[in-house]
Amino acid sequence: MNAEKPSYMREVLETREMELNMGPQHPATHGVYRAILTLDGERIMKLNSVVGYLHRGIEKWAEYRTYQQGVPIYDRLDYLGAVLNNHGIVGAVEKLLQLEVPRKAEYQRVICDELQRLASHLMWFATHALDIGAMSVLFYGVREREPIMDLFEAHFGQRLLPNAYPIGGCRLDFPKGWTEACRKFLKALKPRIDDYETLLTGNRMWRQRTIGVGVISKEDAIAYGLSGPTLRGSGVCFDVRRSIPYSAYPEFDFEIPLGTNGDVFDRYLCRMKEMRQSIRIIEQALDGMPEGDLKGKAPKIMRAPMGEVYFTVEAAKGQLGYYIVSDGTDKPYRLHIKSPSFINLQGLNRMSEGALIADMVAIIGSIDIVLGEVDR
Amino acid sequence: MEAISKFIRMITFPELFKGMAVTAKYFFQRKVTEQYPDQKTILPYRTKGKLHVDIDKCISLCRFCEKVCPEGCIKVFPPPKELAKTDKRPVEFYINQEHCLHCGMCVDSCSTGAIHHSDEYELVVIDFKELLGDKETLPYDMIKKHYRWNYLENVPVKIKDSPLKEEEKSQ
Amino acid sequence: MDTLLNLWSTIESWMLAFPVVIYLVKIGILLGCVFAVVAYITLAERRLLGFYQSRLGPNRVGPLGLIQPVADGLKCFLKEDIVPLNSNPLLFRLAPVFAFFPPFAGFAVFTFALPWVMPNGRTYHYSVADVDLGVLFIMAISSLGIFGLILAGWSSGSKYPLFGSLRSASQMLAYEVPLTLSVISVVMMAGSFRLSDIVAAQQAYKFYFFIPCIIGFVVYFISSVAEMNRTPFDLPEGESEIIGFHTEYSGMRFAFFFVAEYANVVFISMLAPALFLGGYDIPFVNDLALYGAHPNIVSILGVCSYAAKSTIFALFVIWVRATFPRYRYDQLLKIGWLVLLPIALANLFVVAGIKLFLLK
Amino acid sequence: MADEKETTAAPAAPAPPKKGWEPTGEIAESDASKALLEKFAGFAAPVKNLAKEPTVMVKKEKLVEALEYLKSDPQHLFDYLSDMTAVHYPDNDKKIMTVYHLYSTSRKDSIRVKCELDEGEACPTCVGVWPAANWMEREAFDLMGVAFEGHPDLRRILMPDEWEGHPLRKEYPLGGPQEEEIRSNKYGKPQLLPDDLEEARKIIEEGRNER
Repeated sequence: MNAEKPSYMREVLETREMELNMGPQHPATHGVYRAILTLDGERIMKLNSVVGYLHRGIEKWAEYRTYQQGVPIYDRLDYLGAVLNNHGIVGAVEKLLQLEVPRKAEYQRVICDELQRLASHLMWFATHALDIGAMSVLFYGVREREPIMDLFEAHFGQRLLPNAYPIGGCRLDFPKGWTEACRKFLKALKPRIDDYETLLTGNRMWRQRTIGVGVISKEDAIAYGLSGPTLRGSGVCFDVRRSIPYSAYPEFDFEIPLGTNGDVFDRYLCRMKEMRQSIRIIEQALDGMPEGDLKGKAPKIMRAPMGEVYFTVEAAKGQLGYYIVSDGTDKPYRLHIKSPSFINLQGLNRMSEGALIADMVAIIGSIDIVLGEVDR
Repeated sequence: MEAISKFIRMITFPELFKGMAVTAKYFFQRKVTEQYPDQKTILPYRTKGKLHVDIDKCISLCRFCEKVCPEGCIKVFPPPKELAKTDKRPVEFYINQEHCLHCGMCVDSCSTGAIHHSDEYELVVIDFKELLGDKETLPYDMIKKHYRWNYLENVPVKIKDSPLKEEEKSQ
Repeated sequence: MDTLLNLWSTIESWMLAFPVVIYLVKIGILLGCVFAVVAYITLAERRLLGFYQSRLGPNRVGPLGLIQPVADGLKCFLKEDIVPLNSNPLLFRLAPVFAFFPPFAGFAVFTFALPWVMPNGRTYHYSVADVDLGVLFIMAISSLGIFGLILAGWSSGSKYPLFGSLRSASQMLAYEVPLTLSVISVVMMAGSFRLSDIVAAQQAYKFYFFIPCIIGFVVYFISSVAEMNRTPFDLPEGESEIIGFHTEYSGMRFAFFFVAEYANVVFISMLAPALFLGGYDIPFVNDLALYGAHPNIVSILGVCSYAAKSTIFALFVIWVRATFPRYRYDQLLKIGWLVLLPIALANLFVVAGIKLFLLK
Repeated sequence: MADEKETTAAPAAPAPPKKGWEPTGEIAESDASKALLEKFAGFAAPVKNLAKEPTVMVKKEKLVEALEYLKSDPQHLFDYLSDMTAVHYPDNDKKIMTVYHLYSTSRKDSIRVKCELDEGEACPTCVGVWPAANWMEREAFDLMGVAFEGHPDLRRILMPDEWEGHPLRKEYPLGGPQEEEIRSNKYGKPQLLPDDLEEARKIIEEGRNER
């Protein structure tokens, strides 16, 4: 019929690379992230990331709000680790204004930070397992996160985005009975984590899906600027809580779990161990809670002298940094947020070279991105 | 010997059955689902719900809440100066709950405790008007009890009976 | 009572005059039951999964959520039916039917119990067509389902379904072989392809075939889970990976695939008891001796025992789904070809040896 | 777009200081900054800092060389690029400043390197030194309009490809180029009402009737 010959007669049989869009609306990308994959069969030859679908212009926005007004907004960056974002900005402003935070407030911050880290890791654990197909784990993770949200609601009044700390200290003491509830929760969580390890760590399917997948070497991980458990899974000991100590962290005894191979399984193990360490830190902080004042001496109108500071905290996803340039007014002249997810996502390129499509899902899950933070 | 035990482990799937035992364990435990409209959530005292204003307490001239609000959803109209000497109550007070972040900074900054969060959390409305509070609608219905978390230091914690607690009891 | 019997004998004489009526009635009853079971296994799975995941599952529509399948079906039928521009419209519309039909056709050769005896001595079999080559028929018909998947993937005119259907096709091919081989071991034990003969052989031997064919049973279980496209082999519909052959389908046509999948689950979990667990044989009872005394009671109990066995099998499949993560595509094929196939072959020799030397 | 809606509510942008931006505080020094100043004398200058963070201003010509030196010199080993960004100072002589925050994972030390640029001048890229800089430089280009010489893939990253303007520059209005239009749009009603009571009442009533 057709004047042209069919393709198989025209030329020798050949294979072509295929381009495939993954996202922006895709359950495994954890938000609106688009990956343009160049495929050879099922194997990924090249990955091209497209981000920015959730860009809200928070950095521009910050230049029009005072230091205090900004605090609740940075909750929305990494909405699964809101308290940690709060700690970052509050710490940066305190460093800029050279405010001293009472020791009790620091302890309280450590407790809430670690609870938030637990919540974030539990959510990561839930979604990561779901990506690899373990469906029940999603519900277990969310179920365990729920008491943490309840604790936050009882203390801060909000569950997800609590606007946790004011600049200079903390708002209120823990309500009565909170500490006991917290201890009870931690005690109940420990056997639960053991249960999940039985479900996944030893499981041959889980191991086959994760071991040797998405490998990134120690040198590459540093060069790509990865941070958090994604970096530590490759065996680099860089934890802001230890390396650039802030708040009351130097006073606590905890370990930094490290991986060896830098694959998905190592990152998974790192986070699981980190959860146990978080529990340890919270227990120490609850035991050693000092007496004293909570609210620091923060001025009502905060005018910083001209200058710049860079303050980083260890957020659940990695090193979260706030770079503030002040021009002498009560508003930041420029505020830059080093968001760990953004940089970690960059490493995806390196990790997914030669991986299969199904591995890609596992790798995205293992670097634990939150698109709100990637796009800011 | 080790090779044999490894082989046996390989063909008998012990770790898979352990995993199945875990799911089976949770099969028989208490379920965590809250059937929301039938079963109302128990809220802690500090819950930051809808904003309400005790108009009689407001001194209106400071306008701290208006200045501190990051979303700019509060607007206070103080009375003219001659009047303010005797009656400091605001002429008009607008809160646009549609934009409220529930961050609680206005409550922090209020020196008389006029503005406060209530325990009203069901904010889904069909008509946006219902979220625009003015002087008539902002005062809270005093018959219902409400909690002002800015002045309540150390009230006992109210956490809902989560399944974790249940397990504690049984152990 | 007498009038009833008289009425029945008139109906019976009519039916004997037109034997096709008997078949139509049987088919009607069978399809009705199968549809009901398929509808409720969707609900059962969702609720049970909920329980495994320490939540309640759907319980809003009707008491205990019992009307949920009706609501789901209604929703699917009322939804917009989209045919993508790029697709081949005819094949796109035809593919769900291809996928839908085979599992239902397979039920025709099952025998659900020993025959029912009427007071006038006439017997009625609990099967539509107990053909000689029942097992072969089942294998043939269940391989047909793959056409639906390939057509669906190809005719959608999109990359994702194409990927999905290719994966499904190779997966089904890979697992069809060990499945058949493990079934062959049972056929070897029984010496017949007829399903009722296989059950009868188990009754005669006084042990179920999963004892000599234990390896075959495990292989059968694993590869049937893969055939059903369920966890841990649920790649074709692994929703977090990109792909499924029904990506472009919506509304009613999607419901067809959905129903076909669950019909497959019911089908496989009804085949397993017949082959390995003694079918309608009542455990710990000498059925045949009892059948002479109370034939109707035994046949009713036989249906119950069959239902119970297949329910247990289906529950186990759901339990597996609640627990395990998913295999990757290449690993899945590797297991099919490199692990299960040799084991199934070895099993064949083992069973042949048992049959030759242990059972004279 | 929630952002655009918010714009109308925002108070006016802070008036930029007339003299230009000049950091206060005292000069903080570390071994690394001293060595850097010595090695690149004439091209590097110390910068004051509030929080005693060692900061060095490096001229554009020697920037990549200096970063390479900091990274690979066995005494410093700043192998980790913690952050890289750019700041716009419309009132300074040199209007763009790129900022690099380096960290050494082995020595647990950090340093900040800055580089001043003229308007429209391209900054040398440091992707060759750290692959991590790839996206950071793309972001700086996207939001601040700094071109990077030798960058392998200099495209917009956060904004759409066809976007005009660079949002983080000081002359760019918060609501974007269509800010005025949004302000006049009846659905973009200002959240922050005017100070006049009657006007505010009018707006509120209007809003109520429209919805």
